[in-house]
Amino acid sequence: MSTESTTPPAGYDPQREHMLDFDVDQQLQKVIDTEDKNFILTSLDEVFNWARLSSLWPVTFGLACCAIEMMACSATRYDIDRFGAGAFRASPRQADLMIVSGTVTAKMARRLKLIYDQMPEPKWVVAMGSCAIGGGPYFKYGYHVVKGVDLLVPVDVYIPGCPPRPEVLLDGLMRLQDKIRGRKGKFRPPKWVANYAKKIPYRK
Amino acid sequence: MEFAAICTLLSTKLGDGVLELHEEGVEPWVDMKPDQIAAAAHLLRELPELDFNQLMCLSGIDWDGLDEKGKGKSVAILGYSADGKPETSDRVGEGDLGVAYHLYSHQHGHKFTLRVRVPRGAATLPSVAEIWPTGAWHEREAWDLVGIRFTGHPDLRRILLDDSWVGHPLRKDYQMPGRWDLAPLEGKPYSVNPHQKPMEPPPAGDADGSGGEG
Amino acid sequence: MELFANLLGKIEALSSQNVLILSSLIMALIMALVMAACAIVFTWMERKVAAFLQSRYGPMRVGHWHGVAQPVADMLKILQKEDIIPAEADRTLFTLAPVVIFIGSLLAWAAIPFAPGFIASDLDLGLLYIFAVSSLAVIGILMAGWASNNKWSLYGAARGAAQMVSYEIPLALSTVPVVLYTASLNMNDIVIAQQGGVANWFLFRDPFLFVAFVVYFICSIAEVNRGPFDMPETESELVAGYHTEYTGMRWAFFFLSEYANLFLVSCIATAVFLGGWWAPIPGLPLAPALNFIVKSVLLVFLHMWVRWTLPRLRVDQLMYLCWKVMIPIALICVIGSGIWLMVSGQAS
Amino acid sequence: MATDDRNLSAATGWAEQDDVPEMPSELLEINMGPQHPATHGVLRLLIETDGEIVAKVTPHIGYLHRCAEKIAEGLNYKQWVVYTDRFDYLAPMCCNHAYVTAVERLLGVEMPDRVEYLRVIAAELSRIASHLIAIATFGLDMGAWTPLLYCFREREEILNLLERLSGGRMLYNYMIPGGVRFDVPEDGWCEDTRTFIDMLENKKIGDYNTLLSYNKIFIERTADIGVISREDAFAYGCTGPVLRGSGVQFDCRKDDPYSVYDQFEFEIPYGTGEQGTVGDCWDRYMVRVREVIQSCRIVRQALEKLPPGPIMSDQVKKVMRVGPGAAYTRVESAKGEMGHYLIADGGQKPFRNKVRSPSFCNLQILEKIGPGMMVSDLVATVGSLDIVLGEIDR
Repeated sequence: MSTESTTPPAGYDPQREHMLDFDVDQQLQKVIDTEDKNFILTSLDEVFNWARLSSLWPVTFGLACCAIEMMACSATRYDIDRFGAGAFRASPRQADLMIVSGTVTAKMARRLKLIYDQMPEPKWVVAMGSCAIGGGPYFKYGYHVVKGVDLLVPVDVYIPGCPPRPEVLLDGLMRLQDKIRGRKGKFRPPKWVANYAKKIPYRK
Repeated sequence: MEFAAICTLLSTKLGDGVLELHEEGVEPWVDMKPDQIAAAAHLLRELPELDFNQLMCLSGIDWDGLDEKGKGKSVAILGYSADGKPETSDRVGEGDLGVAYHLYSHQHGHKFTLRVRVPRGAATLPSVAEIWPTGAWHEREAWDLVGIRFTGHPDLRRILLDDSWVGHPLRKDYQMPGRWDLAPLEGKPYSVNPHQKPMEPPPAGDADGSGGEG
Repeated sequence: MELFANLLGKIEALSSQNVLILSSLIMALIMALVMAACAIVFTWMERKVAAFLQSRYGPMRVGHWHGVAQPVADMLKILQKEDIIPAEADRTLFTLAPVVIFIGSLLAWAAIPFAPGFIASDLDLGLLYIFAVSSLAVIGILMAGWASNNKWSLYGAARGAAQMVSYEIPLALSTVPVVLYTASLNMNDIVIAQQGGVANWFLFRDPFLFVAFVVYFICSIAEVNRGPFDMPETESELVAGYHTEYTGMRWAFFFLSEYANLFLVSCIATAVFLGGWWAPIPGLPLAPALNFIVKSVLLVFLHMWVRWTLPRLRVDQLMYLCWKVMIPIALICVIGSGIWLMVSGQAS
Repeated sequence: MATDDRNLSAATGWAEQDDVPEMPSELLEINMGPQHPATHGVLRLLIETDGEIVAKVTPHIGYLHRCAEKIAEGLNYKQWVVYTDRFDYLAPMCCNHAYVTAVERLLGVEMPDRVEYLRVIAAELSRIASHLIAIATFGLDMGAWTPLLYCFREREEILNLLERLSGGRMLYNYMIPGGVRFDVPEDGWCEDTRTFIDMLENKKIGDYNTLLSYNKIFIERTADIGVISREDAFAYGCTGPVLRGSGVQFDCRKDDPYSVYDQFEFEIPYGTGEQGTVGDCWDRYMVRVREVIQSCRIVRQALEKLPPGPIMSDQVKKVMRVGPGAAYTRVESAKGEMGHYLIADGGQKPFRNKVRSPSFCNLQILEKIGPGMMVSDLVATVGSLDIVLGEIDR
């Protein structure tokens, strides 16, 4: 029985569990318990999780001001490549991570969802900056601004700031790595993600 | 050339097209009759002593709520209060719409400002995109955000907002979409706004379709 | 292969046919491993070289020391990514294309002499065979671009096909002067003819051969589609070119064969111009295979240096360079080398 | 059937021969963007191509329309400074400068000298940062990766300096109507700035020129490409480096002086067709490189002359009521002429604030010069226009 995989991911707060709709139902718990007993599969999971978190390739997807900070983060001083996340892929088909860097507008929303859909599983989304989190400074009177990218795609990590400093983006990347490290089993999205995804209107 | 001299030249050529000179304030300007704007633009561009070869800016304006002396109350933007009720305002949506043209001549180094007012119900103006090509996008923006039509425009479509957007946001009586219940994906409306008034019918002067929405 | 055949031949229980089959299998396995190793070593090297040219560090965390485990993580991750075939794609061609490209570059390895006797198939037409087989990649790229049903992919494929077909010509022509010297297309013979130190390498035999090497190097960059000639991919124009729609393992095949091809052209250059497995100074106690690989890796480094330094050419300038500059120069080298050979009396 | 004059078969004369059957061909429509590496943000170009030749290009904008002009009507004059930063997020100080100049002109107040000097220093540093990004991304469009990283390295130094000055790393809202928020920090900021300026002017610019500007391939890719004639530049309202690249020596800092720019000595670089035709991509690129040097000169002079005094004007009240009145005020931002048409109604909020952004007008010319060039050249031309979608869509 691995101790590593049962520890909750960093930033997990049991007080807030009911808010996050994080509770795992009985059946899922049973599956996870049996998987925990299987030493080989668990080790394999850990190896794959290690591979996933060590090579998070972001899609080149700059929206606004934050995109410049994202570029700065991949440039000389901050160098996101040190953590294996420096291979920016222009094609979403070859990327694992979408950094939503900037304001999502109503006109862009459909395209953003399309790019997310084009990415292969497993995939992650980072909402970078206050605009992507919830409209930011354009919340009030911003008739054309989508109030948070989580209305469109499930978000894994929120990075506040307007725009966030590259250090904070690196920190967000590491939080995402923690999250991946804590994941168990085959790729099965957590229940709240599945429920969430159902609520999102899907393109025909 | 000085502002006054340009005005004199214009009024001699155009007769009663020039309505009013405003020389007070920071920046003097001239009010023009809407139907004379095309002729005035041609003159300003082509007269060698004027030679305004650059249209610096073209702004669509909603004058709703501003009185004769240029004073007005601060604008209440029509959004939604916390309990979901639409905000009320003293604006009734009756003021004129207008366009301001800012010109500059690289040859002579002088500037000029023209303003036009058109009634809200029939906001149609001749386009200056033929004379200054840069006007094309500015006019599209004025149509998009303020809802002024330009006849003779080569391609009058919405520019910033999507073609299926309802309403012209920079009008003072525009009601904001309050909150995003649904993300604007395919098949879903762009702005969810239960209090949106139906769009005004196209004005009668636009029957030839040359200034359509595209 | 001879090496293994000799070793296995000492086992008396095996018939000669079994020896042949077994040694071929062993060799094929080694070559496949070499290809995988290429991709793993060179992706890490590419990222590190790029990083140091750009005054940053590159991968540092994964695998503790300078990110040595980075390519392993990349490969493991790509292995279990979702496999997507676009709905409108031509499924057969789409699945076949990466395999064709991969096989094309795998086959060419058969005739590379790494060390005396260490050659999978000692073909008499070795050089010709390598050039013939490695052009399979063009078909793969065309298939990938067409099958993806993506306009950018189609652009990449059309550009790539035009580029690779054209650059085959100066590439092959630039090795002809060497063939004049050796009077053989056998790769082993070519290497053996360069025995005895730097001065005997074909690179320094005569000035035309030196020019031919430069032509070969430039054309080989174009042949493996790397900057400044990366027309099929051109990230800032065609998103990702012919492999825009590929995901997971299928894309990894492209990736794998790109780096395998990169090493392949460097190996050919080493064997043909840089003295193959011979040490720079005769009598230096270095393993022949080590000599060969060090020289090839240095050439790979040169490729990377060029890629991360120069801007990219436009597609018509690229074709101009090929047809109006590279081919005439290569032809002059052939004639010049021939004359030099006659005048200096080295003709056999 | 040859659909276009630029059809290649027509150009080579094949179509005129009788024995060649007419090949049916049609133009290929491609969407470039909104997510594409070469569009510098969320610009969408709808291009129709005939092989590699572009037959028609239509820019579609609005993917980053953030409703700034409507928001302006709901905020007071000081609050709205925050949003001006986010127009041209590569040179936020220049945008701040444009806005505060417009408001102060309507208020009719003169700023203390120290304020104006600080503003000039901040705006010029910001302009250098913006031009560095322009050089970097233009190189990236050409396929040269390494200059990008080098330019970002130098930009980080500027961001450090501006962070010490204003507290923000990238978006500052440093200037407000009535002054600037902070004085120069007393930890040797001026000396550090001078050191950096010297290093940039004497060494780094030379590095960029060696690595990129005078690289043979780079010149091949950019010279004679995307030529904008003088007349077109005027007609389409091009300003800034795009206009100057076409050989027009026009700069608002000299020809329509604002702030204290008339007290500095500097030149206006303009395109001379050094490597090809006047107004090609290389000229526009080189104007930016040379403007960096001129900005360095201005900063150096301003640091020398920096007068003592207050950093806020006492004529501007805390609760600001502007107008009534209306004025169009323009300044030279990094991308060109940034104008604010500000209509004030005597209240605390602007009645209408139309922002004339330089990229909006500069991008428009793409429709005119686009047809006839190759797809790769289109990428080069978009790169050389140096657009920022934040100020195009506002």
